Amino acid sequence: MNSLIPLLVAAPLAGAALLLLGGRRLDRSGPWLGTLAAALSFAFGLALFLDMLGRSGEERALHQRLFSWIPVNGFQADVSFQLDQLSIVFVLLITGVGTLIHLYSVGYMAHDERRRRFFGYLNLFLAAMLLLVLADNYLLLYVGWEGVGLASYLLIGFWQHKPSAATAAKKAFIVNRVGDMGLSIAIMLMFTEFGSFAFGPILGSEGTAGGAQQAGEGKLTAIGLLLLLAACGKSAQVPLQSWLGDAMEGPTPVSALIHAATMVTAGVYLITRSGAIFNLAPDAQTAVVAVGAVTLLFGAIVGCAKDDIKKALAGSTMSQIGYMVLAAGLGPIGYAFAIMHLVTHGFFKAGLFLGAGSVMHGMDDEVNMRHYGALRKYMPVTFVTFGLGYLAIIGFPGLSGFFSKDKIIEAAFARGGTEGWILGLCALTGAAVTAFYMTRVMLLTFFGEKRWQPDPETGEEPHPHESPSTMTVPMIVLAIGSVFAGGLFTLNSSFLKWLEPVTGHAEGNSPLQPLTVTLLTTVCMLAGVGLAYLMYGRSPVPVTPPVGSPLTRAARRDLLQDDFNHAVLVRPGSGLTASLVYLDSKGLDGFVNGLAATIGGISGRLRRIQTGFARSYALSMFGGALLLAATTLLMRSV
Amino acid sequence: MSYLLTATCAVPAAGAVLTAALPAGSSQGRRRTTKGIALAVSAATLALTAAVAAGFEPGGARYQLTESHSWIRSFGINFSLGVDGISAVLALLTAVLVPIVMLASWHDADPIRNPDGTFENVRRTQGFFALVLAVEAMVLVSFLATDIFVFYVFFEAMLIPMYFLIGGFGDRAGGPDSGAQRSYAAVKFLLYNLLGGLVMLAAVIGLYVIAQNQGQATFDLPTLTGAIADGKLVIDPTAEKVLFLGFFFAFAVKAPLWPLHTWLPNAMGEATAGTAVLITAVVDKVGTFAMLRFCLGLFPGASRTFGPYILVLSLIGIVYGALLAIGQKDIKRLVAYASISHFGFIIMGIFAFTSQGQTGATLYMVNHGISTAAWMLVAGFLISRRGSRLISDFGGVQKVAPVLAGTFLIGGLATLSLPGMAPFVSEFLVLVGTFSKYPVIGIAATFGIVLAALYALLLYQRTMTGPVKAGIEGMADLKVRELLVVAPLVALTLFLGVYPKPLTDLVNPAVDATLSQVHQTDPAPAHPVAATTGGEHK
Amino acid sequence: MSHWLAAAGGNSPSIPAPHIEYGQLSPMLLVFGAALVGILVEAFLPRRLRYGTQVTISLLGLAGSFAAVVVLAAQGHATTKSGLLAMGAVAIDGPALFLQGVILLSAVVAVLTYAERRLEPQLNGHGVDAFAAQGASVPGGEQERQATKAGLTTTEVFPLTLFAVGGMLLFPAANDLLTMFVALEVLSLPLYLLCALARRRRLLSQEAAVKYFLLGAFASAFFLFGTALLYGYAGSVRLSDIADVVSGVAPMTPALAVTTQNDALLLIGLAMISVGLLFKVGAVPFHSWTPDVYQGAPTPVTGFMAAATKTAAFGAFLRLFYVAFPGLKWDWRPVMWGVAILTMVVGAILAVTQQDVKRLLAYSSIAHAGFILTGVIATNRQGLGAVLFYLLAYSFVTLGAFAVVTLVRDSKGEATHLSSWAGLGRRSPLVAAVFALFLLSFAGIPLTSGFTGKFAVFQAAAAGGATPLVIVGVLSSAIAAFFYIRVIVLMFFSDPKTGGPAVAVPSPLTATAIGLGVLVTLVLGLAPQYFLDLASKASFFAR
Amino acid sequence: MNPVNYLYLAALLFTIGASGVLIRRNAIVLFMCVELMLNASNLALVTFSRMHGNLDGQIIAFFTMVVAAAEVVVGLAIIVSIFRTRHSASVDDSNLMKL
Repeated sequence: MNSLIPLLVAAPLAGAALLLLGGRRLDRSGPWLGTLAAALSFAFGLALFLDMLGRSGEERALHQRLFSWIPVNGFQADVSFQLDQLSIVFVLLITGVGTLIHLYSVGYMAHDERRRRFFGYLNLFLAAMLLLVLADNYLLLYVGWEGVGLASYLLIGFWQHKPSAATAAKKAFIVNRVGDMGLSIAIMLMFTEFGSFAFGPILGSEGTAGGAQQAGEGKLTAIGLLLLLAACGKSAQVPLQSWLGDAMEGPTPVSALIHAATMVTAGVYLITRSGAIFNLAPDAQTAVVAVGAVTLLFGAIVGCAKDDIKKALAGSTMSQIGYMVLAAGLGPIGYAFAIMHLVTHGFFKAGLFLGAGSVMHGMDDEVNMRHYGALRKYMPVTFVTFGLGYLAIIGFPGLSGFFSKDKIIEAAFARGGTEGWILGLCALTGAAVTAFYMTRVMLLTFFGEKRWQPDPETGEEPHPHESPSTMTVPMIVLAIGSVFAGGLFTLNSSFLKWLEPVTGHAEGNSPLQPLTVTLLTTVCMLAGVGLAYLMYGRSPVPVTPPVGSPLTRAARRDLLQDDFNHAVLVRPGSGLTASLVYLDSKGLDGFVNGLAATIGGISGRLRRIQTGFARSYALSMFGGALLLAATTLLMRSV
Repeated sequence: MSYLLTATCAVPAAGAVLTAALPAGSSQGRRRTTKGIALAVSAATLALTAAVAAGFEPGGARYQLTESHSWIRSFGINFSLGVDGISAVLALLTAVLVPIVMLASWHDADPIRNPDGTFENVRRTQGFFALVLAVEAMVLVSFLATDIFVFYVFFEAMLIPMYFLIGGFGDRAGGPDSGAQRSYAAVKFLLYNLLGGLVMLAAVIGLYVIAQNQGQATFDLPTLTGAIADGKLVIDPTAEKVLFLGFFFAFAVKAPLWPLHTWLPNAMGEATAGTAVLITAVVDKVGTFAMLRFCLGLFPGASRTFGPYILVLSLIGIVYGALLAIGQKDIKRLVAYASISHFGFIIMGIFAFTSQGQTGATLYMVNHGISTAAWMLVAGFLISRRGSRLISDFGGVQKVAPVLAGTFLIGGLATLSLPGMAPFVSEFLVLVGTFSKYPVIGIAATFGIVLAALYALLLYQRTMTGPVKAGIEGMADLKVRELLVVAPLVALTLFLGVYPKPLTDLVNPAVDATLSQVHQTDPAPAHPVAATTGGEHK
Repeated sequence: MSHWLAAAGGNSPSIPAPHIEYGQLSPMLLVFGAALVGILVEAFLPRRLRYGTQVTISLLGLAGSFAAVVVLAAQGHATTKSGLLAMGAVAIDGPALFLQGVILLSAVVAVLTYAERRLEPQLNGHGVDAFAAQGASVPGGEQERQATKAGLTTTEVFPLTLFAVGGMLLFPAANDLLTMFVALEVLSLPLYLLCALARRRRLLSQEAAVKYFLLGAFASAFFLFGTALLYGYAGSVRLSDIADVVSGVAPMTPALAVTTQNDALLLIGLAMISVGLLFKVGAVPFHSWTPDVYQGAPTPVTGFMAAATKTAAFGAFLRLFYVAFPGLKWDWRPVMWGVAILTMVVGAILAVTQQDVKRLLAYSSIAHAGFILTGVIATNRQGLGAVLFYLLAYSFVTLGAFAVVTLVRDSKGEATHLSSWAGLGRRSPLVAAVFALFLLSFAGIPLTSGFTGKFAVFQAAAAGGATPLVIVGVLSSAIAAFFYIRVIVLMFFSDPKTGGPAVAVPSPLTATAIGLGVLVTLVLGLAPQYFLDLASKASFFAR
Repeated sequence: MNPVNYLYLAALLFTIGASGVLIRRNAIVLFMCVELMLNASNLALVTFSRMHGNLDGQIIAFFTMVVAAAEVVVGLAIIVSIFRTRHSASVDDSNLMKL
C-alpha cells in the first residue's frame, strides 16, 4: 500500500500540470478532469484508510521514502512520506471536501472563461495540502506549507482584473510569509539542535523517545513559539490574522475549501503534529492557548459586525480555528478535540461557504447581507443545507459542532487554576457570540423582508433561484456530514482512540462536571441566538447599516487590524524604502559620482598650471630641480 | 592531457572571432546566418560543457581534466585549466544561459532602420553576438582556470566585451537621454570593476612576490593552496589580511556586495534584457565563485578573520537590496536590486563556513542565474512590447497576454524562493548553514524572504493585474521563440527545485575541500538524532 | 700647462690612436651614414626624385641598422660578449641592443607615417605629406602660397629623423656622461626642427618647436652642469668610474680625497643630471613641455617622438642609475619615488579633463612615464627587464595611436578635438576599434601589451620593495582608465556630429604602421613569452 | 688661487643664466641665458679638470662649445622663423597651446 501514498499527491499534481499546460484544448473538459483528479486522490485515500483500519494500532503508520532531496554533508532532506492516523484524517478531509468543492465549482465557475486554470489551481492546492500533511519531515512540510500559500495566492487573486483581489492575494501571501519565517527558523533551530528535521527522530514515535526529550526546555520553547508563529500566519490567528477577511475576494469555492475547511487549519495540524515538542515546552503551550483564546473572541467579534456574508463567515472561521488552536495548546488532552473540531468544522464551514456561494450565485454576486432577506422561499435546498450547517456551528445539541466544541470548552476548564477558568470562560463567551453572529447571518439572509437592490449599472433586480445540482449535491453531502460527523466521532470515543497513538492521551481534571459544561454551553448558545433574534429577527433590517457603537465600527474595520498594520508596518516601511532609495542614489552613488567629480575638479584646477608660457614651464622645471637637489641632500642628512 | 577544457573555452572564442568577421549587411538573410552561427557555436559549447560535467567524477581528485600549457614562463604562468564540482556547475550554467540569452536577444541587435529606409550601423548584429560569445569564452576560462594569473586576466578582460554590450546595445525603452544614461551605465560598470580588478592586481602581484621570496614562484592555485596548507608557504598575517582584502574587493565589486553595488542597477537597467542576464546571472557569478575558490583557499586565516564582517555586509545587502527593490519604479532596476539581495545570500553562504552554507551558495549561484534569467527575460519581452520600463506604464497584462504574465509570475515566485523551485533549496541551505554558526545573522537574513515576497509580488500586482491600462491593449502574448527561451528556464527551475541531487553530488566534495582549506567544520548538533526516518514500511 | 704635461706622462708625447670597433658600432654608423647620404640627396638630387630616394634611403638605413643590431645580438654581444666600445665611451650590452632595436623599429614605423601622402588633399596632382611645403616660409604668407602651389615638400625631414635616430641609438648606449650629453643633443636638435614643420596649423607647430627648444636647451644645461659636478666629484665622466668612486673602490688620489669629501657635489650633480633625463622622459614636474609639443608637432613626428625619445631617454636613465649610481640607491630612490608618484598621479588626473586627442595622449605618456619609473625604482634585474619590455610595448601602441590620429580629418586637417571624434565607431568601426584597442592597451587591460608591461613593472617594483608605489600605480591606472574609456564612449556610444570629420583612407604605408601597432599590441598581450625572455636576457649592463 | 672660487663663480653664472631664462621674455636673450648656463658648466668643468689633474674636463668643454654652436644654429632658425611669423621675439606671445 505504501506506493499509493505518493499517488495521493501525484494525482492532483498531474491534474494541475495537465490543466495549466494543456492549453485551450482542455477548456471544456478541464473542470471535469480536475474533479476527476481530486476524486482519484480521494479514492486512494479511502483505500489507504480501509487498509489502515485493517491493521492494529501500532502498525498503522506507513512510511514511504521516495528519493533523497537535498543531500548535503550533515544535512539530509528527503522526499519521504508518512501516513499515520493523523495524516489520514486530513487526507480524507482534504480529498473528500476537496472533491465535493471541485464538483461544486463545476457549476459555480461554469461561465468563467478561465475556469480551466481555476481547476488547475485547485488541483495544485490539493497536491500541496496533501504534501503538507503527508510529509515526514518539517522541510517537506514546509514545501507543502508554502505550496498551499501559493495556491491560496493564485486563487484569491483569481479574478486578477479586480485590483482588490490582486491586493488581497498579495497580502495573504506576504502575511503568510511572516509566519513562514517562523517555520523556517524553527527548522533551522531543529537542525542545529538535532541535526535533523524529520518527525520520527525528533518527535519520537509510538513509545520511542525522540530527540525532543533530550533537548533543553529553552530550545524547545523557542521552536514551539516559532511554530506557533507559522501556525498564526497560516491559520489566521492574532496577530497575523489580517489577511483572511480580504481573502474572501477569491471565488467562493476557494473560500470554502482553502479558507475554511483545509488550508487554514494547517496551523492546527502543525501544532498537533509537533505535540511532542509542545508537551515539553509549557511556556510555548501557554502562548498557544493565549493566541487561540484571543483569536476566538477576535474572530467572533469581527463576525458580528460584518455585512458581507463571506466576511462574516471568515470571522467565524478565524474564531473556530481559535478554538482548535486553544485545544491544541492544551496538550494531549486537547489534540484530539482540536482535530475533531477541525474535521467537523471542515464539514459545516465548507457547507456554509458553499451555501453562501449558492446565495451569491442566485443574487448576481451580491455579498451584502443587508441586500438579502427572505431567500428561504427562493432557495430551499440552500436554505436547508445552510441551516443545518448553522445549527452545527452554533453547537445545537446533537449536531457535529455540539460535540466537538463542547469537548474543547471542557478541556479548557480542565487546564485548571485561574488559567483554566479564564480559558473556559473565553470559550464559553465565544460560543455565545458564535451563536449570535451566525443567527444574524441566518436571519439577514433567509428570513425577513426581501431587500434586493437593483444592479447599479443595468438596473435589473436579481432573480434568486436555486443552484444547479452540481452545486447542491456537494452542499447536501456536507450538510449530512455537519449533522452526523460529531456524533459518529464521539460514539465510543472512536476518534479519540484512533488518534491516540499519535497525540497521546491525558485525562483532565476539570473543576466542572462534563454535564455542567454542556449545559452552560447550551445556555450560552441559546442566549446568543436569542439576542440575535431580538436585534435582527423582530424588526425589519435597515438596508444601510446604522452607525453603531464604537466597538461595532471597530469590528467592521476588523478591529482596526489593518489600521494598526498600516501605521506600524506599512507606513514606516514605505518611508524607509523611500529614504533608502534616496540614500542609494544620493548617498552611496553620490559618493561614487562625487569621487569622479572631485577628480575632475582637481584636474580642472591642476590644468591651469599649464599656462602655455614657456617661462612658467621653465620655472616649474627650475623649482623641480631645486626640489630634487634639496631632497637628495636632505635624504643624505637624515 | 586532455584538451577538453581548452576546447570548451576555445570554441566560443573562435566563434566570437568568426561571428565578428561575418559579412555585414542589412538583409535579413545575412543577419539570420550570423545569429544561426552564433547560436550553433553556443550550442556546441553547451555540448562540450555537458561533456565536461559528465566526465567529472565526484569522488575523484579535486581538480579533474586538468591541463596546463606554458604561457608566460618568466612569471611562472601556465594556461592551466581544471574543473572541480563548483566550476563544473557554474560552467554548465554559463553554457546553458548563453544560447538562451541569444535566443531572447534575437532582434535586439538588428540594425536600426532610419526613417528614410536605410540602415544604420549594419554591423550591430555581428557585434552583439560576437561580444556575447566573447563573454562566454572569458567567463568559462575564469571558471576553469587553476592559475591565478590566468583567472585574473580573463576576469578583467571580460569587462571589455561586457562594456560594449552594455553601452552599445540598449533596450530602446529609455527616455530621450537613454544614450547618455547608457554610456554612463557602461562607464560606471567598467570603472567600478576595473578599479576592483586593479586593486586585485596589486594583491596578485603581492602574493606572487611573497611566494617568490619563499621559492614558490608560481601562480598555480593548487600548488599555492597546497603550500599554504602544508606550511611551506607562510604569509605574514598582516600581509595575508591585506592580500585577502585586495582579492575580496575585486570580487565584492563584481558580485556585487553592499555597498559596492551601485553600478549594477544602472548597468542592468540600461542594457538589453539579455545583457542584463549575462551580467547578473553569469558574469557576476565569477565574483562569488572567486571568493569561494581564491579567497578561502589562499587566505584561510584572513577569511576567518573577516568572515563575520563580510556576513554583516551581506546581511545588509540582503535587506537593503530587497528594500530598494520594493522602492523601484523601473522594472529592470527592480530586478537588479533583487539580485543584489540575492548576492547577499550567496556571499553569506560562502562566509558562514559550513557545508550547508557553501553548497547552498554554489547552488544559489546556479539557481539565481536560472530564475533571474527567466524573470528578467520575460520582463524584457514585456518591456520591448510596451517600449517602457516604468512599472506605472503597465497594468492588467494578464488579461491580454496570460502566458507572458504566467511566466513572469513563475519567474517572480522563483525569485522569492518558493519551495518546490530551485532557489528555495539553495536559499534554505544558506540560511540553515548560516544559522548553525551565526544564529542572529541567520534569523535576520530570514527577513529577506518576506521582503522578497513583497517586491516580487508587488511587481506582479502592479504590472500584470488590475484593469488593462492604456498602451497594454492588444499586447501580443509570447511568441514561439520567446516560449523556447522561457520553457527551459522554467523547466530547470522546477526540476532543480525537486531534484537538485545531480548538482549537490558535484558540489559537495568541492565544498568539503574548500572548508578543510579554511580549517572549518560544521558545528555538531546539540542532541544529534538519526537524520532521517528513512524507513520503508516495517 | 704643467698639468697637461703631467697628464701626458713622460717626455715622449705620443697620442695613441683610439681603437674603434666599427663592426659593433655599425648600427649607429649605418644610421648616421644614411643621414649623411640623405643630406647629399637634398643637395644634389632634383626635387621630384628626392621623396622616393629619401624614403628608400631611410628605410634601408634603418633596416640595415636593425639587421646589424640583430646580428650583434645573435653574436652574443647582448649577453656574454657585452662590453665597452670606443675606448669605453659606448657600451654594447643587452639593454643597449634591445633598446636600439626598439628605437629602430619605431623609427621604421615612424618613417612609414612620415611618407604618407594620401591623407592630405592633392596639390597639382601630387600627394603631399604632413610637413610644411617650405619650413622657412612665413605661415599664410606669399612665399608659402607659392611653395604650396609649386608642390614643394620638406624631404629634409627624413635625414633629420635619421640624425635623431642616430642620437637615440647612442643615448642608451652611452657609457660616459659626455657621450650621453652629445647623444642627447644629437637626438634633440633634429627633433626641435621637426616639431616646427607641420603643414597645417603652422603657428602651433612653431610654437611647439620654440617651447621644446628653449626648455630642452634649459634642461640640457642642467644636464651639463650636473655632468660638471659629477666630474668634479669623481674626476671622470665614465659611468663605471663614477660608480667606483662612489663605492670607494677607486684608487684614492689627492684630488679625489678633496672632492669626495663633499657629497653635495655628488648629490647635486646627480639631481641635475636627473633633471635633464626626467625632462626627456616627461616626468613631473619636468613634463610641462609634453602636451604643448605633442599637440603642436606634426602628428607623425609626435608619434616618433613619443615612442622613440621615451625609449632612448629611459635607456640612458637606466644606465645612469644602474651603472653609475647603484651605490647611491638609498639617496636617489626616495626622490624618484616622489617623482614617480607625482608623475603617475598628475599625469592621470590632468588627462581627465583634456579635450584634444593629442594632448590627451601626451598626458597619458606622462602617466606612463610614471609607471615605467616604478620599474626603474625596483633596481633589480626583473625591474630592468620589465622596463625594457614596457618600452617595447608602449612604443608600438603609441605609434599606432598617433597614426590613427592622422586618419581622422576634416577640412582643416586632422580633427584632434575630442568632440569631433563622437560617433566615430558608427562611421568607421574598424578605425575606431583599432584606436579602442590602443586605448585599452594604454589602460592596461589584460590580453593587451599594456597589461603585460604594467604587470611586469609592478611585479618588479613589488619584488623590489616598492609596494606603495604599486598601490599608487594601480590607483592612478584606475583614474587613467577613466579618460581612455571616455574616448571609447565618445567613439562608440555618442551620436556622430553632422559635418564631423571623416576617416581618410590611408596608403599602405600608414596602414602598415597601424597594422604593426595592432600586431605588436596583441602579440605582446597574448603571447609575450618570447619578448619577455628577450628583455630578461637583455637585462644586464656592461660596465 | 683656490680653484673652489672658480666653482663659486660657475655656480653664480649658472644661477644668473637660469634666472635669466625665468625672467627674460625675448627669446634671443633667453637663449643667451641658456648659453650662459652652458658656459658656467664649462667653467666648472675646466676648474675640475685642473683640480683632478686630468684633461677630461677641458675636452668636454670643447665638446660643449661645439654642441652649443649647433644649438645656436637650430635655435636661431626656429626663433627667426617664429619672429618672421609673429614679428615678435617674445616667448610670452607663443601661448596658443595651454591647459
